[in-house]
Amino acid sequence: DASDGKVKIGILNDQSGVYADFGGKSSYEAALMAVEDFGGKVLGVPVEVITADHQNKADIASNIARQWYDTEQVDSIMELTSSSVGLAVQALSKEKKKITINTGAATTELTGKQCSPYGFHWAYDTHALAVGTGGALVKQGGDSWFFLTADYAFGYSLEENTGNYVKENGGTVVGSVRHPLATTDFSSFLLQAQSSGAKVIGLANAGLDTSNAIKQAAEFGIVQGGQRLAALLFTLAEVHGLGLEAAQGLTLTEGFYWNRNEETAKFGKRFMERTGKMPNMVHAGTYSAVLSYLKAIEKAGSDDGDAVSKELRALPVNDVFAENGKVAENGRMIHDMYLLEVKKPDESKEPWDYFKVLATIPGSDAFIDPAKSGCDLVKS
Amino acid sequence: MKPLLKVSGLNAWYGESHILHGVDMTVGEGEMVTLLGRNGVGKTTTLRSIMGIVRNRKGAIDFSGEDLIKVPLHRVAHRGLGFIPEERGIFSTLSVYENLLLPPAVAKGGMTVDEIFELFPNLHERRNSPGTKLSGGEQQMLAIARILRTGVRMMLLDEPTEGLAPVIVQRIGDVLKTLKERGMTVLLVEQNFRFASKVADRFYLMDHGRMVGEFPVSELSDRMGMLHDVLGV
Amino acid sequence: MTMIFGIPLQAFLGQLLIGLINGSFYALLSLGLAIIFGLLRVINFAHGAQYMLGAFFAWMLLSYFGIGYWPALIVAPLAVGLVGAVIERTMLRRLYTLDPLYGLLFTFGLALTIEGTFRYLYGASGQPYATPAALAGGTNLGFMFLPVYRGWVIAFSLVVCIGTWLVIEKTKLGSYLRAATENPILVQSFGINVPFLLTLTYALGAALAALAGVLAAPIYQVSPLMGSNIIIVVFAVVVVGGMGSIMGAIITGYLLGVAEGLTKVFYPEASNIVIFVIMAIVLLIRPAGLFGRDV
Amino acid sequence: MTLTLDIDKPREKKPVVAQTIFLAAGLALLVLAPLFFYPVFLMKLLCFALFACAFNLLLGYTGLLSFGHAAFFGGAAYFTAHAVKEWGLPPELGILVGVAGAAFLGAIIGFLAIRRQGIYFAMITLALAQMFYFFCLQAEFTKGEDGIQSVPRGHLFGFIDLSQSANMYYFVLGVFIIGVAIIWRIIHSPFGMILKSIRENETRAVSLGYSVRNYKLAAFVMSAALTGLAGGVKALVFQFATLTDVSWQMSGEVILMTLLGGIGTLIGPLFGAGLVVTLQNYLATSEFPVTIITGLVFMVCVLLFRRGIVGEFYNSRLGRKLGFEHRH
Amino acid sequence: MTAVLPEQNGAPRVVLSARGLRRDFGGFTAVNNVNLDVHDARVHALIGPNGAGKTTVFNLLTKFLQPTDGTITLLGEDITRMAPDKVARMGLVRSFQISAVFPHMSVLENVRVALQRPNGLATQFWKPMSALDGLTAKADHLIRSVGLDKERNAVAADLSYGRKRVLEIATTLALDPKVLLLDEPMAGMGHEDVGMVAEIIREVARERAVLMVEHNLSVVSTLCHHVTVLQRGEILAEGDYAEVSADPRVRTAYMGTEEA
Ligand SMILES: Nc1ncnc2c1ncn2[C@@H]1O[C@H](COP(=O)(O)OP(=O)(O)OP(=O)(O)O)[C@@H](O)[C@H]1O
Ligand SMILES: Nc1ncnc2c1ncn2[C@@H]1O[C@H](COP(=O)(O)OP(=O)(O)OP(=O)(O)O)[C@@H](O)[C@H]1O
Ligand SMILES: [Mg+2]
Ligand SMILES: [Mg+2]
Repeated sequence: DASDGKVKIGILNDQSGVYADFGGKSSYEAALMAVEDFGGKVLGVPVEVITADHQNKADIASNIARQWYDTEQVDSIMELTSSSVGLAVQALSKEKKKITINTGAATTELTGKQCSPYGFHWAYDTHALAVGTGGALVKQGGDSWFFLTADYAFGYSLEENTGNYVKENGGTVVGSVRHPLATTDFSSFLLQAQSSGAKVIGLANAGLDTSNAIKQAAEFGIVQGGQRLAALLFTLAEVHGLGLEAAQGLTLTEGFYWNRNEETAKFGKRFMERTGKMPNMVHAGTYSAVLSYLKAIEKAGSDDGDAVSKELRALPVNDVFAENGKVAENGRMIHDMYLLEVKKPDESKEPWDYFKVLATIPGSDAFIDPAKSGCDLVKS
Repeated sequence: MKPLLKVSGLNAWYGESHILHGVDMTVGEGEMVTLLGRNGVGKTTTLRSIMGIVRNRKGAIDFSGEDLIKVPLHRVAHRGLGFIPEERGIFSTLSVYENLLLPPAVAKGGMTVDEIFELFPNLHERRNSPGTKLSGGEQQMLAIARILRTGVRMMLLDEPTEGLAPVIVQRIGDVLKTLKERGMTVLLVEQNFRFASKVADRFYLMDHGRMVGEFPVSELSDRMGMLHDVLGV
Repeated sequence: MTMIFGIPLQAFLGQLLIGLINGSFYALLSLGLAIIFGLLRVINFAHGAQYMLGAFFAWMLLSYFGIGYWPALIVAPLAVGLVGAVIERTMLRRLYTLDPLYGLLFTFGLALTIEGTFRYLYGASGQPYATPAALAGGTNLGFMFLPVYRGWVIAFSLVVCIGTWLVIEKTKLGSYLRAATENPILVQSFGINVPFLLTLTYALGAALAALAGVLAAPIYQVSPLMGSNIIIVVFAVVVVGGMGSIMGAIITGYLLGVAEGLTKVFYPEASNIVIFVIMAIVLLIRPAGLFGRDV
Repeated sequence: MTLTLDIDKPREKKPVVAQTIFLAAGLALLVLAPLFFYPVFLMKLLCFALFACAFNLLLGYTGLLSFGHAAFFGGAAYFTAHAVKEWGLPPELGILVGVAGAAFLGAIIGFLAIRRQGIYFAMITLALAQMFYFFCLQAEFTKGEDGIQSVPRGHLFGFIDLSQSANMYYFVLGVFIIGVAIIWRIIHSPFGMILKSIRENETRAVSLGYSVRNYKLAAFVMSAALTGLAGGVKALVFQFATLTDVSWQMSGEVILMTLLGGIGTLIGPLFGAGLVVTLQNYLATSEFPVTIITGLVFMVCVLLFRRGIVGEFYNSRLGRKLGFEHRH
Repeated sequence: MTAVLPEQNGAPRVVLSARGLRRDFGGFTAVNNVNLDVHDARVHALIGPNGAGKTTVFNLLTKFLQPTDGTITLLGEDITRMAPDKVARMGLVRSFQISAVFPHMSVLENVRVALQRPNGLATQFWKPMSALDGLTAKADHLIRSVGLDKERNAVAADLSYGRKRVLEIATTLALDPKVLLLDEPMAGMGHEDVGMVAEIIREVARERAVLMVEHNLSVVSTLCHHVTVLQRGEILAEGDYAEVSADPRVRTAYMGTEEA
């Protein structure tokens, strides 16, 4: 049974920095919704959710996590946006035998070389994004690519993964250009992409960089010129910030879209009422993670880290976020991803009605085969 | 003679140090008065307090019927008072010419730029160089010249001859005499006793933040003893 | 086809032009910085935040009051200038007599506060701002497709830069301002209302930053982070140019914009550090900066 | 626990007793602190305090405002983490690698930056440190935005197990005390006196025959090396090194700590660091956005408490009675 | 009246000499073709109207400015390309026309800082402050000799202008220079200080070379053995005071009609 008369979940993420829209305070709200939907109690004890802003600093995140575990009886920590924070807190939690479920960070390292028996990766990762956008788009005819790549590891791995899928599916990569992080002016790069004649311009970057690139692509008439833009890490929240005028025609991959079916729409509207915005895959993923965690506790009959992580791996995930999702040995939750296209302004029927679903990418394609992930928890 | 400036009971402080202890003095319209005193007795402070640069002051400073204590610094010049500081205050980012034209004219009757250049040919020659690239002496000329343009009624001059070549000192002496003929009132602080004795109508002697003596130029020879005691002349 | 350094002449010209656009922002921003620094001896770390404010005000005018680009081009800088004036009057002014580093630290805090507030209110991912209808679209120059709006940015920023330079270097107001930076008390004793002048200056500098912000709004995502991203680069521009000269700040702004633009073609990985590298080289060869006066 | 900074203003009698009592009490507090506070929190505090003290060596005593000290702090963290994790060096050697690396970086950045003075100096250090940030972002060994993770703490001198929180704490405390002692010695040395005179009037110092550039560079490198000491230790405390520590925001933070505690006071930065670290921790779970509060604290501090906490204390009636003084 | 050369065995030695010294600022030539020999045990005056280039010559000799042309030799060594601090370490020390002190240090500290280098106590960052105690006695001696004892513990910024000048001379002397360059040392000083400083200079010059700029002609006439008159950057006249002051060109260019 529950160790200390309650089950406590911490939502630790960036609430004031660059990722504040990506997950932020709304992820906390998503977690609360999950607890309510579960009934507020598990094993007869109340479930409590607390939250903190790690300000994008691994040391602050690590400090808070430690204090939560040691003095606040927190049982698990979720969300954990940004790779350095995700890896640091997962490593710490491994030492403390506590569960982390990451819904915010992109790195495949979490379930790769640095995997942990207590660490789970829920919503997406760089691999899934690459497969989604790279693989599926080629099938739709986008068979020659030019990459605009952020000049650091994250960008490279997106470019490399995506490029591989493009080639695997019979496409070609005609070129790429690396731009520094936090570039404001993309026109030089866009001109190069334009003159390359590639059918798809892949944006292997994130956040404001992607937004600015898309905005300026519209200015230079790139989409009108017949080229297609594909953003490799971009979600509903950022599309909202950019506006449909600039974002129309953009292709991207997410693990969730609120207007995909009735159930997701219902969830979206509830979420909207509480936060003023529609959920993206991080929010919905956090909801799903909390829900699954509580189910696992109930099944295990205890909130002990070992027992719960065993149950988490055993239980299928079936909720508004994932259908028939399952957790692999390395901690990766495997579920379907969606290739989405941003609607034209006149196609959008209601607020936040932004995407058309172009394709569904089955989880088994989207995520790395656990046996090849490099995680030593997987017996090969 | 009608007094133009009448200072009474002036006290002044720098931070906590009390520098002036009740200075009393009057300067008549068109008069040239020299303030003598050793280093550090408060001569500069007296001028700065009259001008309002030292704000921490008490007493009365009557300038042609108005108490300057209440006048904000940037209005004082418009009352007809010009100040030439000891350290000259030439601006390095302005050319000599711009320096010269900087102070706004506050009244009619100032010298024209041509007259000024005639008086100080060096300035004319160097008029386009940055102000502080002038030699020390040239800077002093510029500082005086600058005020001459504005048409003030009274100048407060702090050690104008310091660091000047004897010819220039003479020339400045001549300028002061010319100005006096035009009706300018001058309060002069001077270490160069010889120079002061040639231009001044009257002397004040200062010690430890107070006036300790006052006499007209005619009594100069009788007062040498006292001057010797106070100044070491 | 004629080639230059292995790329077609056409593309080369295109990139040159694009560099000039970037340079327009650097020039406007470093101009404002140089004015504030030149006159107040304050390194205005909040300059980036004021640039961001300009863009945000334009966006707010549009989305809350329906006021479009053209009025915003005047209203937003005025509003930011006013904010600047209030800040100068109530706070910055107390720091003039102190070591200049306090001015830097104060404006650093100011920048954090402004940026933090907007991030808190509007999130980090930014707001859209559409190109004004009159300037939408583009023309084909033969060697590149030039969005009309970008052409406008170059032209307008040039006019503003040169106009500002004329005011400061060639007018009486300018010489008051320059003198007041060196010895405010003395200038005041000449009968000039220096405190007012300083307020005006800071307001002017802030307004220039805001103007750059409004110009940027249709090109870049209007985001709370846009200021801090650019400010460090602008600092480097200012070091390269030497702060002594207003014209120097302007010319260096354009030059470095072009240098950065060309690096994006030849060696894109280095395009964010090229300005810093140039700065280091200039420091080695001419420590006072390209247009700086000898210390 | 307070030492006056003022290098040898001729004092007739010093109330040495009071100061010794302060010092002893302070040390005792630090030794006993883990009983009352969270050890990792304390370790973090000590690392930042040492960082701020090292920074203050430059700002407070040489008058050079560096806006790029994060490069040395974060750089050393990377170097130490890499040396310990990839090369398998013991912690003490790993830290030395960090210190050496930071000193080397300091020599390069310092060499360029000391060519200008005042705020130019600040801007140049900022720009160069930003360059280093981009380097770290792209370099292979830093692992990009993941950071170097799971750095082993290892055994100090081969036999003290640093994975024990108590051992680690006293190790960090030891490093902190040594670091501060070194700084104290530098400030109160003939060399420190020359630094002070350079700050006061550079031209005069040249005309007295002092090669100002060499002195400034030496001070810069010393400050960078001590900063590296703090950064290296921090990497071991948290067992990772990430981009945060090389970002310009970190350079801003250390300035805030120093300012808050008291520029030019030896132990002021300790209090400043304590306050900033506590604030960040507290704000993490509060409604207030951290950046706004940090910014406001900065502004208020510059406007109202320029002397900082310790500086204000020294300057208060009580402080002066106890024989402290602060001339800055 | 002209000072009499001290008795010497043989001719006095030239310690500092400049040949063909020239300096342009933009298009303006501030110093042109100046030849100068400064001798041991002599006081050499450099006079001339304002803007003649005296301070510039000082800046050139001490290497605070690079000459456009010409050579400078100090104690037989060519220093034309040397850094200013190095020149100072060789024993050529100057004072400044606008006084230069360390404002927030006490008078004692000001003097002691100057004493540190010649006594080899400048780079020791590992030694305690008490290492400097040995210099205090020397410093006090210097302070007394210039009559600053009352202000010994005062902060330099609080001194009056004239007192700062005196302090500057004390720090200059502390370096025990071989050649002393004084730029208007008496400017802004009261009468008794003028006398005292003159006495100090006379004393110093018994064993060292002194080159000074001074407008106070009575000081020049009583103190200096040799006078060089500069005008518009060039040497107008040279000789002892009597010769120079009799030169009609000097009288019109500099001295005017006034008697010294
Ligand atoms: N800014 C200041 N702060 C504190 N004390 C000052 C300041 N300026 C001057 N003093 C002190 O005030 C006293 C009077 O100074 P003041 O400059 O008025 O003297 P002075 O008579 O003009 O001397 P001098 O002939 O040397 O110029 C001196 O003791 C001086 O040390
Ligand atoms: N850095 C500089 N740039 C341009 N011109 C300069 C510079 N320094 C000096 N000058 C000019 O060179 C000339 C000589 O100046 P200098 O200061 O040597 O004169 P000086 O003989 O010392 O005069 P004074 O007796 O007035 O101090 C002056 O006309 C001055 O304007
Ligand atoms: Mg005076
Ligand atoms: Mg001179």
